[in-house]
Amino acid sequence: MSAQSMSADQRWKFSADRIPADLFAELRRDNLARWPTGSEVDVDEAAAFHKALPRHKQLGWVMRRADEEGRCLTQPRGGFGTLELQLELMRCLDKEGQADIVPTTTDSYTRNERWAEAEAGIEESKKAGRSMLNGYPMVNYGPRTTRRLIEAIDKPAIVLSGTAMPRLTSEVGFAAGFSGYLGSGLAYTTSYTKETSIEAGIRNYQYLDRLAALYQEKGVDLHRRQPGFLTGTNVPPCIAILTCVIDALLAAGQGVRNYGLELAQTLHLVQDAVAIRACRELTQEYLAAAGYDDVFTPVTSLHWMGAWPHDDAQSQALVAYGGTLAAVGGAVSVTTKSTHEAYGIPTPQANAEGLRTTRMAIYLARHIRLDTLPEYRFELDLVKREVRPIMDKVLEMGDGDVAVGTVRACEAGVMDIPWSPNRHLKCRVMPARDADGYLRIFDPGLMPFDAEVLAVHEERLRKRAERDGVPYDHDLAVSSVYEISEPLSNLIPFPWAAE
Amino acid sequence: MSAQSMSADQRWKFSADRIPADLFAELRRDNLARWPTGSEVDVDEAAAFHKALPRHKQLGWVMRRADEEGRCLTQPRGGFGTLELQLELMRCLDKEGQADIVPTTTDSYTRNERWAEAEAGIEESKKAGRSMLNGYPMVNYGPRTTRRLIEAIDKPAIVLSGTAMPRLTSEVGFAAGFSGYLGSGLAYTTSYTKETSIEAGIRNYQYLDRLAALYQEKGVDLHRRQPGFLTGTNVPPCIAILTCVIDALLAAGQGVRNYGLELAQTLHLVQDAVAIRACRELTQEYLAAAGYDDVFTPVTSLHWMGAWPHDDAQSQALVAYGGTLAAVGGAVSVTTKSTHEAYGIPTPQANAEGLRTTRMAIYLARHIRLDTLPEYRFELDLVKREVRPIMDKVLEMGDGDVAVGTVRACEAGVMDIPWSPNRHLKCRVMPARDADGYLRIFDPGLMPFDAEVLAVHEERLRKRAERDGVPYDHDLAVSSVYEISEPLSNLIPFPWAAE
Amino acid sequence: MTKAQATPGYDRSAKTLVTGVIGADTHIVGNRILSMALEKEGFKIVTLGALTPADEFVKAAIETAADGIMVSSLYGQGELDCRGFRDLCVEAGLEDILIYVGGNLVVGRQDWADVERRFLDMGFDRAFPPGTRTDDVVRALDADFAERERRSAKAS
Amino acid sequence: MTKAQATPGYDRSAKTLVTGVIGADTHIVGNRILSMALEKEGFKIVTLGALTPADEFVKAAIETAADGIMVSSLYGQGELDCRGFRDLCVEAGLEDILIYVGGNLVVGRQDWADVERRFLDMGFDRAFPPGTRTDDVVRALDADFAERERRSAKAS
Ligand code: B12
Ligand code: B12
Repeated sequence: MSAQSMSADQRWKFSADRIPADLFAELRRDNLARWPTGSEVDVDEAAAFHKALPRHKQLGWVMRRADEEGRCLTQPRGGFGTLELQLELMRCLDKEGQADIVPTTTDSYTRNERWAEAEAGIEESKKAGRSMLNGYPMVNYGPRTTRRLIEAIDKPAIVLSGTAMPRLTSEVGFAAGFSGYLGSGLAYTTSYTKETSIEAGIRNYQYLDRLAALYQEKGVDLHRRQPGFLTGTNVPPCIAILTCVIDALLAAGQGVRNYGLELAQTLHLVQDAVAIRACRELTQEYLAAAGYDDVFTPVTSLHWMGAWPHDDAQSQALVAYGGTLAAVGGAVSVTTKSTHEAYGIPTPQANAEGLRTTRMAIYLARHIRLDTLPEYRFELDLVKREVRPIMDKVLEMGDGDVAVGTVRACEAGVMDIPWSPNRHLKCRVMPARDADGYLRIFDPGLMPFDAEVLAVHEERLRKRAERDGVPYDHDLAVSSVYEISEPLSNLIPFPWAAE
Repeated sequence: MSAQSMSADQRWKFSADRIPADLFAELRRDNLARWPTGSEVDVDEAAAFHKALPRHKQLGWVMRRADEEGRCLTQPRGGFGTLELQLELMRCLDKEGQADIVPTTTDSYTRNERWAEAEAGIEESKKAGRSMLNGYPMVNYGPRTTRRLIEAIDKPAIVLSGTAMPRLTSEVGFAAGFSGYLGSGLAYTTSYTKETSIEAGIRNYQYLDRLAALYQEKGVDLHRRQPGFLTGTNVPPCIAILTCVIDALLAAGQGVRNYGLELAQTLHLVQDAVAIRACRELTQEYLAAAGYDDVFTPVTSLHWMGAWPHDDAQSQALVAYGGTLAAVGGAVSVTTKSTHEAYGIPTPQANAEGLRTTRMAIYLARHIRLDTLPEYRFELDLVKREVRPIMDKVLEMGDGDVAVGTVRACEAGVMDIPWSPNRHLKCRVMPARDADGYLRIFDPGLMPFDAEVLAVHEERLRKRAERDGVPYDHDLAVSSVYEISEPLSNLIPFPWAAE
Repeated sequence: MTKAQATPGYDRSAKTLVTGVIGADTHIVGNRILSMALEKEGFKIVTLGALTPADEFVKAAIETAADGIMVSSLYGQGELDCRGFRDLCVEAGLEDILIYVGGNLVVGRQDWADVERRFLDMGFDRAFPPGTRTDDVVRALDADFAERERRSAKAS
Repeated sequence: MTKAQATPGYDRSAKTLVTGVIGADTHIVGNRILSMALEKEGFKIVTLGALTPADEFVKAAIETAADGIMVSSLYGQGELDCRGFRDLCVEAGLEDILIYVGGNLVVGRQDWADVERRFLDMGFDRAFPPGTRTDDVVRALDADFAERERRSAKAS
C-alpha cells in the first residue's frame, strides 16, 4: 500500500456524511491498485454494460417491479472455486432451479482479502477436479472474465460476499455486470470478523455504498442489500431490524436509493410476518426522520439460518416452510437453502431442488395474509417498542450521526448481537425460544429495552422453562441453538411408546 | 350364497336404526361363510386380544388421548401384495417413518370382493418378486396370519380399504387386531363404485359399524373413521362435511362412539383450518340434534388428494404444507403422501420420508392458530351456511331417517359429489378454485344452496376468470383439476423473461 | 395448453373411440377429461366409465364399429388387467383396431421405457405415461389415423 | 442429552485444552458451546475464538502447556487450513499433544469415512463429523486421556 493511499484514508473523517467525490476518486485509485485485476475496472464502460442489459437482468429494476406486483422472488446462494464450476452452477440455478435471482458467493479467502491464498485454491481445485474453495474467487478472476457469468444466465445476478472488506470485490463485481450486492457495515463486521473494528467495517461499506451511488449518478439503479441474518443464530427480529435501520441510514447517507433489507426467519409464522412488515416500516420511519423519502427498501426473507437437521426429510420441511413464511409475510424475495445444509455446500442439483420446493410453497401460500390477526397486531406493536428506544439511543450517542453513534453504542453494549465472534461488541445479549415458538430475549445484556417489554419476554420464556421442566437459565439459550437441528425423535417422539 | 343368507339380508329393513342383535348374528354368519378364512373369526377371542394390547397400540385410546393433548398424529397409507412385503413396509413406517398410526391398505381385488383374483395376484407377486397388487389381500391371508402385522409394530394399526363392500374385510381386520378402520357408506360408495346403489353401500357400512359397536359392547373402544376425501378431486369443504355428518349419524345409529372424520386438504391455509373446525362442530351439532351426545369425532386432515406434480421438489412442498395445514387447523391426525404420489405407490422409504417431512412441518407450526382472523370467521360462517340447508333437506327427505333421506337426496341431486364414477348420483355439482385460492362451487347442480351463498362463490370465481383472462365456464373446473400438478414454469414463471 | 393441430389430414368425425377405465379401477377423472377433450376435438366418443371389464370394451367396440379403444388404468393393477387385451380384440375380429393405454400402468415408480415396452409387447399400439395431457393424445391419434389412411389408400 | 461419564479415571482439571476456529472461519457458535461444555465438565480451557491461524493454536498450546488442541473448522476450507498442522506441532516440540478436529471439514457433502481418513492421515488423533454433540467429545477425551495415563503408568 502506498503512502498516498494511507493519506486518502486518513483524510477521510469518520461520519455518516457522503464521501466527497474527489476524495472518493482517490480512495478508489488506491483500492484498485491492490490487485492486478483492479486495473480492468472502468466504471463508465461498466455503466454502459449495465444499461445495455435487458431490464429483467437488472436487479434494481426487478426488485422494484416484484414489489409493485406483490411477488416473492427466489434466490439461492452458491459459489464454486473455478469459473467453469461457477458457470455450470449458475446455469443450473437459472434453468433447473428457476431462480429469479442468481448468486455468486465468494470464497472465504477472497472475503478476507487473502487473494494469494485464493489463487492457490483455484489451482488446487483445478487439480482436484472439485472445489477446494467455498466460493468463487471473484477478484482473482477479475471483471472481464467474470462477465461471462452474467452472460451465461437470463436473470439478474447478485454478489454474496460475507466480509467486512468488500472494497475490491465490489469494484470487480459491479464492473463485471452484477446488479446486486449483499453486505453492510454493521451486519457483516459483527458476523464475520474478530478484530476488525466497527468503524473500519462501516467505512468499508460506506465505500461500497458510495460506489453504488456513483453508478446511480450514471443512471444505473443497482440493488444494494443489507444482510440482516448476522450470526444466523436465533437473532430476534428486533436486533435484526435495528441492524437494518442502521445500515440503511448509512447507505442512504452515501446516496444509495435501492436498498434491500434481509431478515432471517425465526420459523414462527406470525413472528416472521410481523418482522417483515416492521422492518420495512421502521426503516422507512427512520429514513424519513433523517430526511430520506425516496429510498426503496424491499424486504428479503431468509430460510432458517441456524443449525439444520441431519435428515433430508426434516430439512425438506424447513425448505418448504421457508417459502411459506416468506410468502405469508409478504417478502419481496426469499433466499433459499437446501437439504444439504447441515452437511456442506450443496450440489447444484440439491440447490435447484431447494429453489423449486420453495417456489411451490410460495405458490401455495401466496394468498395468505395475517395482518388482521390480533396476535399479529400485538407482536407488531411489541417489536416496534423493542426497536425504537434502542435506535433512538444509538442516534443520541452519535449526536445525530448514525455512524459515530453505532460505534459508540456497540462499545457500550447499547447495540449488541448474540453469538458474534467480534471483540468490539459486548456480545452479552442472549436469545432463546419461548413456549409458543417465538424468539425472545433471555438476557438483554446492556441493551436499553423497556422494562415492560422485557417483562413480556421473561414471562414467555419462564413459561417455556416450566413446560420443559428445566431451570430458567442460560441453557434455555444453548438448547435453542440446537433445537431445530434435533432429530424428530427428540422433537416429537411418539408420545406414549412402551418403555 | 345360501338362501338363508338372502333372507337375513331381506329381512333387514333399510333405515338408520340399529341392526337388532339376532338379525346381526345371522348376517355375520352368512358373511363369514363367504371365504374360508371367515371361519377363523371369533369376536370374543379378538376382543380379548385387543384388550391385552398396550393402550398405545389401541387406536381408539390413542385418538382420544391425542385430542386431549392437542397433538397432531401422523399416518401414511400403504399396502403390498404379500405378507412379507407388508411386514417390511409396516416396520419401516413405524421405525423409519416414525408414524404414529400404521396402515394396511388392501388391494383393489379385495375391495371388490374378488378374492380369487387376489389369490392369483399373491402368486404373481411372489413369482415376480415385486408387488403386483396395489395393497394387502387381507381376506386371503385371514385374521390369524394377519395378526403378525400387528405384532410387528409398536403403534396402533388401521385398515384402509376403499370399497363399498367392507363386510368380510372388516371382520378379518378387527379379528386380526386392527383397532382402526377407515370407510363409510356414503363416502366410499360414491368414490369407489359405478353400479352399487347408495342403499347397498350404506347397508354394508351399517354392518361394519354394527360390528364395531359389538366390540364396544365387549369393552373394546375401536376407532371407526369416515373418509371425507371422496373423489379426492377438488371436493369443497361443505360437500366433504355433509358426507361426514351423514356418515357419522349413520354410524352413531349403529352404536359407534369413536368416529373420526377425514377432510382432504384444499391447500388453502384458512379454508382448511375453517373446514377442520366446522366439520367437527357441525357433526356434533347434528349428532346432538339426533340425541347422540357421547360420540367422539376427531378430525383427520389429508394431504392433497388431487393430482400431484411430476417433480419431487414440488411434491416436497405439498408434503410439508400438508403438515402445516393439519397443525394450523388443529387436526388430531394427518394422513400423509410422498414425493412418489404422481408416479405410483411409494417405496417404503419414500413413504417414510413423507412422514418425517410432515412431522417436522407439524413441529414448526404447532403453535399457530388462525381462529381470530376475520377472514377465518367469515369463512366459518359461510361454510356453516352452506352445509345446514342441505343437511336439513336430507333429513327432511327421509322424514327424519338419515339413511332413507340420503338415498333420496342422492337420487334427487340434493346431495351431490363432483367427479364421482357412481351412476346413482347426479354428479352435476362442479367445483373450481377461485382467485384467492379457495375451492368454490362453480356449478351447484341441483344442490339447494342459499342464493346468497352461491353469489359469494360466483363472485369469487368470476374474479378468477377475469384475472386469468378466460371465459367464466366449465373449463375453470377442468383447469382446477390440473392446477396443482402443473409444472412450476406454468404456475409461477420468471415473470419478465426475454421473449 | 397448446392446441392440437387443427387440420389432421383425415376426418375426425368419422372416427369412433371407446373410452373406459379397465378392471376394478375407479379413477374416472382423467378418463372423463380425456373423453370430453376428444369429443371437443371432433371424435365420436363412447364412454364406458370406471370399473369396466376388458370384454366390455371389446363388446362396445364391436357394437359401435369403433376405430379405437382408449384404455385407462390408474390404480396400479393394469399390468394384470391388460394381459391378453389384444387377443380378446383379435378373437372378436378386431385385428386392426387401434388400442391405446394410459395412466399409472404399474405398481410403483418404475422406469417408463421399461413399462412402455411391456405394454407394447402386450399388443397395445401406444402406451402413455402418468401426466399425459389430452393434446398429446390427440396428436398421437392424428398421426396414427392419418398414417392408416395413407396405408389403406396405397393398398387399394 | 445424556450426561458424559462422571468418573473418567483421571483428573480432568489437570488437563488444559486450547480451542479455536482455524483459518478465515468465523463460525464461532459450535466452538463456543463446545468450550463452555468442556469447561463445565472440569477441563481447563483456553479459547482463541474464531479466525485463528494455525500457528496461534500452537503458540497458545506451548504457552499454556496444553494437553490437547480442539480445532474447529466449519466453512469448508478446513482441508486447506489443516494441512501440516501436526507438523507445526511437532516442530514446536509438541509431538504428543492430542489434536482433535471437528465441524464441517470439507466442501460439500462427502462420505464421512473418507473425510475422516483424510484428516487422520494429516495427523489428527480424531476427527468429528457435523452434528457432533459435546457429550461425545467429552467421552472421547476421557477415553484418550485415560489410555495415555495407563500407557505412561506402564512406561514408568
Ligand atoms: C384422485 C386420485 C384418486 C381418487 C379417484 C377419484 C375418481 N373417482 O377418479 C380416489 C381418492 C378415489 C383414489 C383412490 C385410489 N387410488 Co388414486 N389417485 C388419485 C390421484 C391423486 C390423481 C388421479 C387424477 O385424477 N389425476 C388427474 C387426471 C386428470 O389425470 P390422470 O388420471 O393421470 O389422466 C390423465 C392422463 O394419465 C391421461 N390418460 C389417462 N387415461 C388414459 C388413457 C389413454 C388411452 C391415454 C392415451 C391417456 C390417458 O390423460 C388424462 C388427462 O390428462 C393419483 C396420483 C396422481 N396422479 O397425483 C392417485 C393414484 C392414481 N391412485 C393410486 C391408488 C393406489 C389408489 C387406490 C388403490 C388406493 C387407495 N389407497 O385408496 C384407490 C383405488 C381404488 C380403485 N379400486 O381404483 C395410485 C396408483 C398406484 C400405482 N399405479 O402404482 C396413485 C398413482 C397414487 C399413488 N402414488 O399411490 N385415487
Ligand atoms: C450459523 C451458520 C453460519 C453463521 C455463523 C455465525 C457465527 N459467527 O458462528 C453465518 C451466517 C455467519 C455463516 C457464514 C458462513 N457460512 Co455457515 N453455517 C451456519 C450453520 C447454518 C450452522 C452452524 C452452527 O452454528 N451450528 C450449531 C453448532 C452448535 O454446531 P457446530 O458448529 O456444528 O458445532 C458442533 C459440532 O460440529 C462439534 N464441533 C465443532 N467444532 C468442533 C471441534 C472439535 C475438535 C470437536 C471434537 C467437535 C467440534 O461440536 C459443536 C457443538 O455441538 C451451518 C450449517 C448447519 N450446521 O446447519 C452453516 C455452514 C457451516 N456454513 C457454511 C458456509 C459455506 C458459510 C459461508 C462460507 C458462506 C456464506 N454463504 O456466507 C460463511 C462463512 C464465512 C467465514 N469466513 O467463515 C457451510 C460450510 C460448507 C462446507 N463445509 O461445505 C455450512 C455447512 C452451510 C452449507 N451447507 O453451505 N454460517
